[in-house]
Amino acid sequence: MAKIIGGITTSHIPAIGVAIDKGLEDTPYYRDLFAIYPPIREWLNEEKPDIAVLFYNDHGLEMWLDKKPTFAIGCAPEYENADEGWGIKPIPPVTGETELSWHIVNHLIENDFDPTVCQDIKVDHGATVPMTLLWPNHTYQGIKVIPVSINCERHPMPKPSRSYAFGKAIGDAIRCWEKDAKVVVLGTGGLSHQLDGPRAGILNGDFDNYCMDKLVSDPQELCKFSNVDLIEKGGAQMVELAMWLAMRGALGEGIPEERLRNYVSPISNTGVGVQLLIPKD
Amino acid sequence: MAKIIGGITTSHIPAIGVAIDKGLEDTPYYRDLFAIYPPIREWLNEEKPDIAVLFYNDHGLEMWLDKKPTFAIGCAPEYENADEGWGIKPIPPVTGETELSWHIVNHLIENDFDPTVCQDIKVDHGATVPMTLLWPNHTYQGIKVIPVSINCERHPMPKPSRSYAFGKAIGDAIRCWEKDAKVVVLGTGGLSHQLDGPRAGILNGDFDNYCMDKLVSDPQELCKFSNVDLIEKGGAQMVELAMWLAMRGALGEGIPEERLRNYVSPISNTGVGVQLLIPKD
Amino acid sequence: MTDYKMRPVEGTIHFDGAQATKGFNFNKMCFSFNNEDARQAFLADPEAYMEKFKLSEEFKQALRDKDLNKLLELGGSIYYMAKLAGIFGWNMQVIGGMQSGRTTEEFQAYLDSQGRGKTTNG
Amino acid sequence: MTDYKMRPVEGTIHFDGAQATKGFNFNKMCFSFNNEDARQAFLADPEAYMEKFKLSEEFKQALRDKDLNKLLELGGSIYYMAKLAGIFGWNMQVIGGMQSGRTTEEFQAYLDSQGRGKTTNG
Ligand SMILES: [Fe+3]
Ligand SMILES: [Fe+3]
Repeated sequence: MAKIIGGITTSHIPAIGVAIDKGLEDTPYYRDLFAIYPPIREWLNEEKPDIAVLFYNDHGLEMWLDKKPTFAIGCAPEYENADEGWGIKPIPPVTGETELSWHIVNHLIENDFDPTVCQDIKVDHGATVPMTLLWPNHTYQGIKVIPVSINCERHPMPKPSRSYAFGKAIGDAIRCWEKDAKVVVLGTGGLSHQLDGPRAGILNGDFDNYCMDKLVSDPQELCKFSNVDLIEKGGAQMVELAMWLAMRGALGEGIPEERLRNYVSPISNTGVGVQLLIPKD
Repeated sequence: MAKIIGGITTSHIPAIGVAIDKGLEDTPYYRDLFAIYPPIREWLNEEKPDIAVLFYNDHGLEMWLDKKPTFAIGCAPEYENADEGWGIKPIPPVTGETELSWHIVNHLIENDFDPTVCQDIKVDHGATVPMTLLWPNHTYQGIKVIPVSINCERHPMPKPSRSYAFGKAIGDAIRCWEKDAKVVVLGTGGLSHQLDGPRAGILNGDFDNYCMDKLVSDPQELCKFSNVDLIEKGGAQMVELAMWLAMRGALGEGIPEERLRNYVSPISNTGVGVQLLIPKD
Repeated sequence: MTDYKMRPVEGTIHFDGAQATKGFNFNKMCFSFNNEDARQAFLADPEAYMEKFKLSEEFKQALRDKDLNKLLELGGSIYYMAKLAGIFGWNMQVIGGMQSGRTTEEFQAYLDSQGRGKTTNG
Repeated sequence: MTDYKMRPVEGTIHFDGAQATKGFNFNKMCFSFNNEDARQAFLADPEAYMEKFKLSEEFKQALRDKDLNKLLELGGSIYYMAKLAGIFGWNMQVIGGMQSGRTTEEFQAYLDSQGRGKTTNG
C-alpha cells in the first residue's frame, strides 16, 4: 500500500527561483531563507519518496479565466512549464504518475468532489519553484509528480474548509492505493502577502506563525476562516493558505510531528514559511 | 426575486438539428417527435421566461481532455458555437446572463461544489439543438442563457446523486437571486442510447419511461443508480440522464406537475424523451 | 479500501482514465478535426497527419482498417471518433453497424425492432 | 437568502465575478504576454495591440498612464497584470510602490519594517 511519509510547506515566489538562477542563496538577503532547504533535502535523500503530490495555484499561465477550475488535478505523463512573461527560466518537464492520478480522481468523484481533470497542462512557478528548491540541479526529474491546483486568483475561491477537505480526500485516496509507494505531499505558496492595490506590501508575521502552529496542532481552527478573513489578516494573497490546508488534510487526522520550521520575512513582498511535518503512523 | 417557472427535458442529438435544417419535421420518421414542440413553444410564448439555465454535456468541441471539467458553468456575455466536424451548421451566438451566472457560482462555492467557471467558451450541439428546438427561427436570441455542462464523456463521471445535488444547489441559488426574473431550466440529452462498441444500438424504452416517471415523482430513486447501472440498462450514453437529474434538482423538493410528455424511439440511435414539468409554488 | 474498477458491461469499453491515457494522442488528433482545414489535411495525407500526432503503429493500422472497435480498445473516445464521420461520410447508423457487425440496414432494423411501437405522445 | 457580497477590505479590490466580467478583455491581453512575440508586438505598437483586444478607452488611458490602481479598479487581475512587469522592467517592489504611493525604496523600507526581526529558523 502507498504511504504518506511527510508533508512539506514552502513558498513558491518567483524571486526565490530567480535567486537560485543567479546563485544568490548565500547573500545576506537570502541566507536565512535558504538555510532551511539543506536539512529538508537531507530528509528527502534519506526517505527517498517515489511520488510528490504538489498543491499549487496557477498564476495566469494555464488556468486562464476562459475556463477556470476551482480544483484541477494533473493526470499527464509529463508537465511542461513555460515563459510566464517576466523572466523566470523554464526548466525541463516534470514527470507525472498517471496511475495514482486517476486513482485519486476516481476517489474524489466517488466522494462528491468535482475536479477538473488535466491530461495536458503546463505548470507554472507555483509548481516549478518548489521542485527546484527541494530537488535542485534537475534532480527533481527523479521523482514523479502529481500537480494539483487550487483557484487562488478569482473570487469565489474554495473556502479554506473545502480545500482542507479536498486534501483530506486526496490523502485517503493515496492511503488506499494498492501499490507500494512512498508519497510526500507539498503545500506551496503563502504566507502573508498582498501584491495588488494601495494595501500592497502588508505582512503579518504573527499571523503567519499562528497559522503554522495551528496547521500542525489544530487545522480545524484555520478552517473557520473565510477567505476575506485571511485577506484582512495577511493580505490578498494570504488565500494561498489553501494549499497548506490541502497538504495538512492529506496527512490525516492525527497531529503530525513538526520536524522543521523556518520563517523569514520579507522575501520579495512575502512572509515566507517552510515546514516539514511527519505524520504519526 | 427570481422564480423557476418550469423545467423542460429534451434530447439534443445532432440528427434533430439536421432534420430542422433540412425541413424534415413533418416526414413520417420525425413527425411523432416534432409533434411535442409546438405545445411546449406555446407554453414558452405564454410564460415568457427571461432566462434559461441549460444543462448539457460537451461532446468534444470545447471541453477537451486536456482540462476536462466535471461541472462547468458559463459566466460569459455570449456563447459562440462552431464546426464540430460532421456537418451541423453553426448558429448565431446565444446571449449570456453574467450576473445570475456569478450569483450561482458564488452559491455553489459556498455550498462545497467545485465548478469550473467559464468566461469564454463555445457551446456545442448539446446546447444549440435544444435552443433551436424550443425557440426556432433564431428567436432563441431573445432569451438569456446560462449553459452548465456536465462531464458525460470520460469516466469517472459525477454520480447521478451528485448531478442531482448540483442542480438542486443551482435551483436554490436562482430562487435566492434578488432580481425579478422568470427562469426555465433545461435538462438535455438522453435517454437510452449507445454509440460505441459491439453493443452500439441498444435501446430501452421501458427504462426510459421508468426514468421519466421517477423524474417527476421520486428522483431519489434515480439517484440510487451508479453510472454503470445506467450503462447496463440504457447504453453507454444513458449517463446523459445526469442533465435531467440536474434539471429536476433545480425544481426543488416538491413533486411538480407533468404538463407534457413525449417519447419516440428510435430517432437516430436514441430513445428520445421530452417532458414539461411545472414546479408547485 | 474502495475498488474503483468499473463493473464490466459486455460489448462496451468504459472510456476511463486508463483508456484516456492510452488514447490521448489519437483523441487529440480527432479533436483537431473540429477544424475544416485539419480534416482536409488529413484527407490529403493521412499518414503524415497521423505521424504529426505521434500515433502508435497499432493506432495507425486500426485507422487504416477503419476498425472502430479496435480504436475503442486502444483508447479512442467515441466523442472524438465521431468526428471521423465527417471525414468518411458516415452517419451514426453506419458507425453503429460497423461496430456491431451489421450492415447499415441491419443496424437500422435492430434499432427499429427495439423502439417502434413504444411511442407515447401527448 | 445568502448575501454573497464580499466584506470590503480597505485598499483592496476583490477580484470577483463582477470585476472579472469588466476586465475580461484587458486580462486576456495581459494573458497573451506569456508569449515573447506578443510582448514585442505590444512594445512595437501599444495602441494597435490594445485595439486588437478591444480595450475600452478607460483601460487604454489607464495603461498609458501606468495607473495600476485604476487598472485594478476597472477589472484588472494582478496575476495577469504582473506580466506587464516583464514588459516595463518592473519588479514586485516597484509595482508595490506604484500602487501604495511610495518610491521603491520607501516600499522596501515598509516591507522591512514589518518583517525583519521576525525570522524563526531551525
Ligand atoms: Fe503564489
Ligand atoms: Fe449527447
